[in-house]
Amino acid sequence: MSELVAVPVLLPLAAAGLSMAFGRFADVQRLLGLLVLGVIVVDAAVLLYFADVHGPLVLHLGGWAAPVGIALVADRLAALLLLISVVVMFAVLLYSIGQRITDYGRGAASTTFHPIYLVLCSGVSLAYLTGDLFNLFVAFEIMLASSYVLINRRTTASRVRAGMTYTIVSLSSSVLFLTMIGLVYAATGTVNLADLALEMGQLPPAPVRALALLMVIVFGVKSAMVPLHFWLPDSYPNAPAPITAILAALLTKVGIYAMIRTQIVVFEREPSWPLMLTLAMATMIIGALGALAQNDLNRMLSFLLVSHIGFMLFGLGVYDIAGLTGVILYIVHHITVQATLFLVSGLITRYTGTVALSRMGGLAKISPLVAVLFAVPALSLAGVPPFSGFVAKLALLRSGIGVGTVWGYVATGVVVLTSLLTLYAVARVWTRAFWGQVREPEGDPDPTDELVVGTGDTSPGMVQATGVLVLSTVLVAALAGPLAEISQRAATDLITGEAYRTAVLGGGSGG
Amino acid sequence: MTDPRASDGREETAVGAWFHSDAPAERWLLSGYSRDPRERTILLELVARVVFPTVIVFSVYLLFAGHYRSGGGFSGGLVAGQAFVLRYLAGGRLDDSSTVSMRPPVLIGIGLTIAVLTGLVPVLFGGVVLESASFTFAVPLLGKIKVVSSLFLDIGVYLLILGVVLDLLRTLGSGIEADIVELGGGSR
Amino acid sequence: MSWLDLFSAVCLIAGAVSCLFGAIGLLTFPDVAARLQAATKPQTLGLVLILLGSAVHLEVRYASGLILVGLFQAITAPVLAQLVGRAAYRAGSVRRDTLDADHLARRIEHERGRTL
Amino acid sequence: MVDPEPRHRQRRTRGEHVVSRRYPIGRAVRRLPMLGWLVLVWLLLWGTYDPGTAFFGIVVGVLVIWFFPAPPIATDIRLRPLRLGQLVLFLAWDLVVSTGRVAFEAIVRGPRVRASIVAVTLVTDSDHLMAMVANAVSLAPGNFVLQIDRANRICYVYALGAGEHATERVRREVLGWERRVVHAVGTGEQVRMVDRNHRSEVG
Amino acid sequence: MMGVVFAITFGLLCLAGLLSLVRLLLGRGTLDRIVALDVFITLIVAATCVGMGRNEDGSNVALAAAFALLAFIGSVSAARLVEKKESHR
Amino acid sequence: MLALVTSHLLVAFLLPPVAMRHTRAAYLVAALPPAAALCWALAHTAAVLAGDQPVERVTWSATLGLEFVFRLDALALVMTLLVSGIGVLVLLYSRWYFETPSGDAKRSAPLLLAFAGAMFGLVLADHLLTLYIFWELTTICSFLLVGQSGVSRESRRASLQALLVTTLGGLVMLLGFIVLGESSGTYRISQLAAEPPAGSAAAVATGLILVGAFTKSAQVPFHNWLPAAMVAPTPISAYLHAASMVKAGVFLVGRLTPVLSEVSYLPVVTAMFGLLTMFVGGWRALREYDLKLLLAYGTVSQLGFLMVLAGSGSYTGELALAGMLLAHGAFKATLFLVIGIVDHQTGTRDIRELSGVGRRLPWVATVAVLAAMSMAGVPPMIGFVAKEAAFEAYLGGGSVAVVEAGIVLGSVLTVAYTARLLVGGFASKRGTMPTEVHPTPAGMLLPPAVTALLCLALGVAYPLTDELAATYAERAVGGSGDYHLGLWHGFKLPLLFSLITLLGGLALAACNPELNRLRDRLPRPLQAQRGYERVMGSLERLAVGVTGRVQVGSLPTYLGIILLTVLIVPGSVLLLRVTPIEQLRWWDNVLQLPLALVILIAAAGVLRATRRITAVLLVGVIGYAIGGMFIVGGGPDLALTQFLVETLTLIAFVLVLRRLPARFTETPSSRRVRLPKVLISLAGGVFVGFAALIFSSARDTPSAVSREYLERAEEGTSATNVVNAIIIDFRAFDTVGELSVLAVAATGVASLVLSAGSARRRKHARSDRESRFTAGRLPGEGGGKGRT
Amino acid sequence: MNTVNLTMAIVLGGLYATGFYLLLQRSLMRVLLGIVILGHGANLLLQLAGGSQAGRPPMLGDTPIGRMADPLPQAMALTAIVITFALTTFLLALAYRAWQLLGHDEVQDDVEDRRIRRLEAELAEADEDTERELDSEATR
Ligand code: NA
Ligand code: NA
Repeated sequence: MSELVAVPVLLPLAAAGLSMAFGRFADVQRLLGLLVLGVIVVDAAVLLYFADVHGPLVLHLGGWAAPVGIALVADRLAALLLLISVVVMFAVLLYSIGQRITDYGRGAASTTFHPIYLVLCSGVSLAYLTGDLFNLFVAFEIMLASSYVLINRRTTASRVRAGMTYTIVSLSSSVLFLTMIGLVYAATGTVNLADLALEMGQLPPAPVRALALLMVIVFGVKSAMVPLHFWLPDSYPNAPAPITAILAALLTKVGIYAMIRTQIVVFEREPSWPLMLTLAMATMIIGALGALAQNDLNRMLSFLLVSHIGFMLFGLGVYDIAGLTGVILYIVHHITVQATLFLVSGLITRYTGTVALSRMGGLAKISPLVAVLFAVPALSLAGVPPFSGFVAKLALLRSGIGVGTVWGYVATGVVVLTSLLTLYAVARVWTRAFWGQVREPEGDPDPTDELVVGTGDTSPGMVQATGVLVLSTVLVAALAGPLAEISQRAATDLITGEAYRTAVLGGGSGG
Repeated sequence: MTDPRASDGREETAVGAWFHSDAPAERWLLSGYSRDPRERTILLELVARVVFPTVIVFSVYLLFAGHYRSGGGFSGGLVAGQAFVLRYLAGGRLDDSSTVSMRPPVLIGIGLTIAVLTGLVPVLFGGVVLESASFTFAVPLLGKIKVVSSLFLDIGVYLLILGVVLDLLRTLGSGIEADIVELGGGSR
Repeated sequence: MSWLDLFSAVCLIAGAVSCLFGAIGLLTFPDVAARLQAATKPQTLGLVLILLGSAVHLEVRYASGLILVGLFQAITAPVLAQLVGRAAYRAGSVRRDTLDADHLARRIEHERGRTL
Repeated sequence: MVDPEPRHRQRRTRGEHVVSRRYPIGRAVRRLPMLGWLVLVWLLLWGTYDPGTAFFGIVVGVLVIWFFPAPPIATDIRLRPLRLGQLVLFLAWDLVVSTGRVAFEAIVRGPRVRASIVAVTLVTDSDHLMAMVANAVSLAPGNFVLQIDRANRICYVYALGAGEHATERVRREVLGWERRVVHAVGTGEQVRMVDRNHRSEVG
Repeated sequence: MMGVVFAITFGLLCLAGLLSLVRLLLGRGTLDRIVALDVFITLIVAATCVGMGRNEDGSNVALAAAFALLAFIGSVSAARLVEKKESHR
Repeated sequence: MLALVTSHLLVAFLLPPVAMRHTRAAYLVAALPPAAALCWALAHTAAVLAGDQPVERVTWSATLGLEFVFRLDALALVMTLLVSGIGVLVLLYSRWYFETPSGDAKRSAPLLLAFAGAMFGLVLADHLLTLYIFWELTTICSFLLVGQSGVSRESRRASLQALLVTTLGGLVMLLGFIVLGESSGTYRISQLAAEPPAGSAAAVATGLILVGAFTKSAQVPFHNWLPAAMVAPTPISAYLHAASMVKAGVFLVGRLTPVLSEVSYLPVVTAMFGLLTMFVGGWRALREYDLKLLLAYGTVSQLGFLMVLAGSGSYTGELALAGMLLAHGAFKATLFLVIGIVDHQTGTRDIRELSGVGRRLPWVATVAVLAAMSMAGVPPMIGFVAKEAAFEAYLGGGSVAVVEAGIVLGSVLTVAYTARLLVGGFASKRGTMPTEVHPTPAGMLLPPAVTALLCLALGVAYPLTDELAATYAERAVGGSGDYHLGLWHGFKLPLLFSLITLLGGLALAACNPELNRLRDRLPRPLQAQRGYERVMGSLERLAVGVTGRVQVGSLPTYLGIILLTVLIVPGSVLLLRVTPIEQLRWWDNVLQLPLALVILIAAAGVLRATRRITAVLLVGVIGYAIGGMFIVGGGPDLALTQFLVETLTLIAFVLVLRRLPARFTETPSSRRVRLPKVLISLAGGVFVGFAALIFSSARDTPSAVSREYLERAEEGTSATNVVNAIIIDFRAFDTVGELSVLAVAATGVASLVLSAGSARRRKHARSDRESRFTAGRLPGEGGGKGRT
Repeated sequence: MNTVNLTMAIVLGGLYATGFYLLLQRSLMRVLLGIVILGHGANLLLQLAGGSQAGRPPMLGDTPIGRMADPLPQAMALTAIVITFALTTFLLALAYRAWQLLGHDEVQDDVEDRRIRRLEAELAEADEDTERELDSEATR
């Protein structure tokens, strides 16, 4: 049974190897990708079911009990986020395939895209599942390396800068991560998360606090927490839509996940964490203001992404079961919604040939379908009921008020303000791009540039994939009941930490 | 004794052609194509012809010795890669000189697949993912031979790293070179 | 201190001194070509001596490997010297004023005259 | 392996001797020295000299030669172990002397050191002999081969610490090395050639 | 007694290494630096061997062999490519 | 109830395809669900009046306390009658109002229906979160209805303003709801009413909730979105901005009156803002020339009046509120619809252009007069009945008298603008040509006629109205009073006030032109629209200013800030709480010293290097020296890999450097820039070195895990090289991961380096396809490409 | 059990300071070298984190276990070295690509961000216009 935990990591890797070897057969690559992701979706669902019913599923790799070996742990939190991530990856792959067929024809194979996409999937899965700090580093590197390749693929002169920014900042943060691991090992002599929790208790308070904060920064860079967020709006918007969608939806969330996992499993803290709440407020406000200042649709969405990372940090800052329930729900919601929005943005640029809002107009008339596909996730992002964003936001707000500290109240107020600003930002997109006079599309300025496409060609695959995602955001809202319950159980697991520790350290018998 | 290259029409001046050639009379390293004589060096080609297989043997040693001494798949693969670097430096672009002519991405893919399959195979025998086992055979004359299943992971590593190095030579090496030629960056 | 140790000590110190001389030459010689001399010959000798001096202290199964190290160095040092020297001459890094005779330059002059 | 377009293959540079690949047994025999060398390397690396190691050494050697074959060459090598040993000893001694001289130049003359580039035309016409001579010369006192004109059999030797008679001295040394090398590995024909030349020089 | 010998050997090698580093820093040409780097690596190989002798533990032999090889390949590639770059000018 | 609400939304969701083809039929279809709701409500009237309240409950997420709870009580009934009744009428009216082919027509049917559904859900809600959900739904519907196709700048601006203002309120209100719910443990309104919360939480919550109510009901200072929203087609204004949505705020206060009964400041605040709104609205209405805007300001004024009543907390006040809600809904809807007719048939709504319309459209004028009478509070209209009750409610001394005076004054204004409306819209004026008027279709007049009659009917049949209102008022204040709605209460003060209002109003209307001249000369310090523009302007400036300063776009700055954060956040903790480091020593192995020297010198050299290759070679030296460190530290495997990798890195660098210029091309940075960089990097270095010392001295035992590796390697993995055992066995997964990174990187390098050529190839292929594509087309249709 | 001595702490500090400084430069090649140096520093730190620097190689056989260096950080450093190498080559290729596309390898400022900084000035002007417009509207 526990073998299933390894599937989301190893299967895509094996498939990536094959996809590389079959680099000349486009259909094989497509089929392989979709098949593997489909299998993982099923696998993740099964994992979630088992984790929820029977407790964390732990795979001691190689039969070596942790902390000697690396343990893969599928607890409720990991399984839930894995499931939603893989669903999004599946949909985005579908979109990508559609786009590539539209632009390059059916026979266009790629030695790059398909294998790398699969490796990315493996990295994301590993980041969720691993119970080992160094292995988490490896997971991040797998994920990031894939993202470097994807974001820099077919880059053009005007945008090579963006790729550089992204790559360099990420590499720097990786160096910080590695340094942090060095310091952790120097202080504790172990890198297993559950084991670390035990070792931390025996250290003097100064190193422990410094380590906790160092981890916040390391994962803060990855998750674009203010003031470490600058790179994101300068880089993400400059990749083709599906790539941006997947990076924006997943990578920052994995950063948040890692932050939550490490902070809560390894360290102990009272509810209402002033520093984190402060950072959350800064992230929300700066991000939202940034969004309001943009004219480029993708950049605006990127700033909103930053802003909403603040929501998740807020939940972590509340640091109790309610807060974490809120974060988990929010992550689930935001993964789907953010991916959808970037995909829709891709569709929009196909009709308008530009990413500048000031040069768009009348889209609602040109394509009512695109209007609907935009409106649902946009409203959801703004937290308008009855969409998923509202449910998740409600959970956060309740936790912020419920925690009963001044910091909590202030931050909750900022959440509300940010919601309003988000609504303003998306409403501006609506009024500028979807309303107004219909404009002739600007032609495709550079056919090698996948970002700006004014051809108006959209294959059914692209629209269907976007539709699938829109439906899944609706589904997240509709299933808010069970989702909130499972999130609450996951949050309880996290806070108590007992189930995780015994599952990782107590369960396996050595060798 | 005449200089066959002195009157070669391709060169800008005969002086340049002569000046730049240390080319040996025979093809010491390359079987397939002839390269620009200006880039050949008799000493290097000759030495590479001996050193190349030696280094490959050394890399295989590292691969197998890794379990007991310094070495391992990484070092082995890297050393093998360096052997190809030498070959590339001496002979120019890597040609069809090896029996197995494989595109580097394919080699990488195979390496990755082997490594992952090594992890997955134990599951078929009811083990845990990435579990290892060791088997000992007694062979007459040769003595006891011990095979550890994790060796296959090391072999995957070896192949993948070799593929990576070859790919780097293909891209950063020949790729950039071709680019220089195509864009007219060179003087030839 | 046994004879073996004495042999080892002489080899080691002579080797190290040889290496040091090479390094000094590397620093004091005027141009690449001359420095190459310093870089290749004393280094090779020094390394071989040190290999000898160290091999005495090792088991045979390890010491034999040192032969390979020495061989590698002896085979490869001249190649490097030739490559670097050739490149240096082409790049004009060999200082002509230190040369008493330069047949290569003469030959190049000659070739140029013949083709023009 | 790498280049999809075989445009560089259209013609061979003139002057290359191409050896027929028609005689597999002959080819296999030619490769025996290489195999021997590889097995020796294998044994030296493991440091264990038993049949098992040797067996695997042969396996590995054969595989390496088979997977990465070097192109066949026409040149014949006749090994004369005694002469080879002599050569190695000579080389070692020369190395010591040359080190001393370089050290002397480095410390005493330093930046004021003088040098010459001398052209020496070799007697024999063979790639590997020329290379070996160049190699040997490069290890010898204060010299190294700067440039080889293979077609005209000329070595351009950079010699340190040269004076009035440098040109002649360097020429004699290089030809001396050629003689030793040919005696160690050359064919009978080549040995006769160098000996004839040597006699005419001396005489 | 042997300890002193090893110490002296190490000392001389270190001094030589520092001198080669000085050449690397001073230059003036790229080829000078490449030569200096080659010397530096050769010195590390020598020091590794001395270390093996001192510890009477030969498990690093492969290391020394690899280093010797690498120094060669690295220097050759640098020299080769510098030369090429010059000729492309 | 759930079924009814859902049916609204479901039909609205399915309507667009129908509306595309049969626009007019769509309105009739759309009218069905509200009609059903109306019938359902009427059918339950008796039961509700008898005290029976149907409840339905659906749980969405129990964990989050998210539920749909509906309850039909008296207030809900009143509001349902308004919302559904007027909804049906407006939809019928729209069938004639909208031009068939227009986009507005196609869009509005489903949206209006969705709005009706949301409103219906809102008034039925018995759960704070349910209420909020429908509240926001009405906001979104209103945004889309006001904006329509968003072609004109005004409509975009107005809809955005309405959206932002009301959402702001909504969100603040949500916060209030949550404070209320969290502090009292339930979100059910009926439960809260049963045990009204007290204390600071309730007080805070009330403040927050009032913000929501004020924005939605267009109270000063949030009122201006409402007149701006008049860019919407008239039926929409009639429905949203007169009859239903804007009442939501008042409704909310009324709904929560029993819940917030312990909050003492509620009546004061509502009275204050309500009266202010009443004056401001009335005052502005007297100045407008556009009939619709006049009516809109009138609505603002009336909403202020309603807000005063809603917050009163007294039995009579609540009674008046219920009456007034009905009255206002009826007469304001009528008037909007009538003005729609005038606009539709004459093409203008400007008082200065209209003349003699009353004569041309007598039935329309009659309907208007009926409604206007109700608005002005003329007997026997319901408006009069309700106003009487309101005057009664504030009889008394002290501060209550102030409110009474305020109401009277406000009502004077009401009468005045009512007169202005009637005269301006329908009278024949000297000097103005009679306006050209198209005949009105009967179907269009029918809905306003119905509502106008309702104004009359509700007044005449006051016992019925009273029963309905009393049921609500009793629940609201938790007891009954002895006042009843009625036409005649004898010669008492309220009657006098009514008389004063009427006469005063007429007088004011008569001298309005002079007043207007005076008004034009007065300075206008408080202008809500300007305030809104200023807020938005400064928001934009703030956004651009902050973003421009924070997001400077310079990579070195970003990295510098990241470093600074590292230094400040964990660095300060380390610095502030440092403990002395034990067992400090200079080295563990003497060889570390020369290697350290080499590394540091080489590092300094890299910094100074101007040639790329020099820097690369020096970095190589660092790498090799670190390899040396690894050997010294007992890591031959590590050293081997380090050496190999270093060499390969060097080769890769050299391969690329062939192509790049020999020297760094960077423009040298000024000293001002360089100094902070030096300081930050130095501090960073010190931090890491310091941290390494502190952290490594924090542990006092060798790693237990490592001990296990050393002990178990031989029997567990049959390896003697423990590092190798870890890499390919104990932690083989790291290795697999690392392999994938390598594979990915190599693939990436290939895609980067080889992409130049392939991009060129692709471009050709694409332009080929393109030319084939265009060649296959007819010559005429070359321009626009396949659009949906 | 202080596993890091002063010399090594200084080396670490020096490496990180150098790396950080190079990271803050505009030339992509310098940045890349900075990352390489930082990678060296991090790997060194990992190895140092293990145990006493007088340790012997963790090869089972003659050496007693107690005197061996800690193998786990070595294994981790090994992995880290290879990963850093992979990413370095990628960044190198990126530098090449940038040079190919732009003709230089400097990391320049983001165009869009600069546009927003300019926008601020424009906005201030526009704001004055609106104020004036509103004023004139009010006096109408
Ligand atoms: Na394009
Ligand atoms: Na060497």
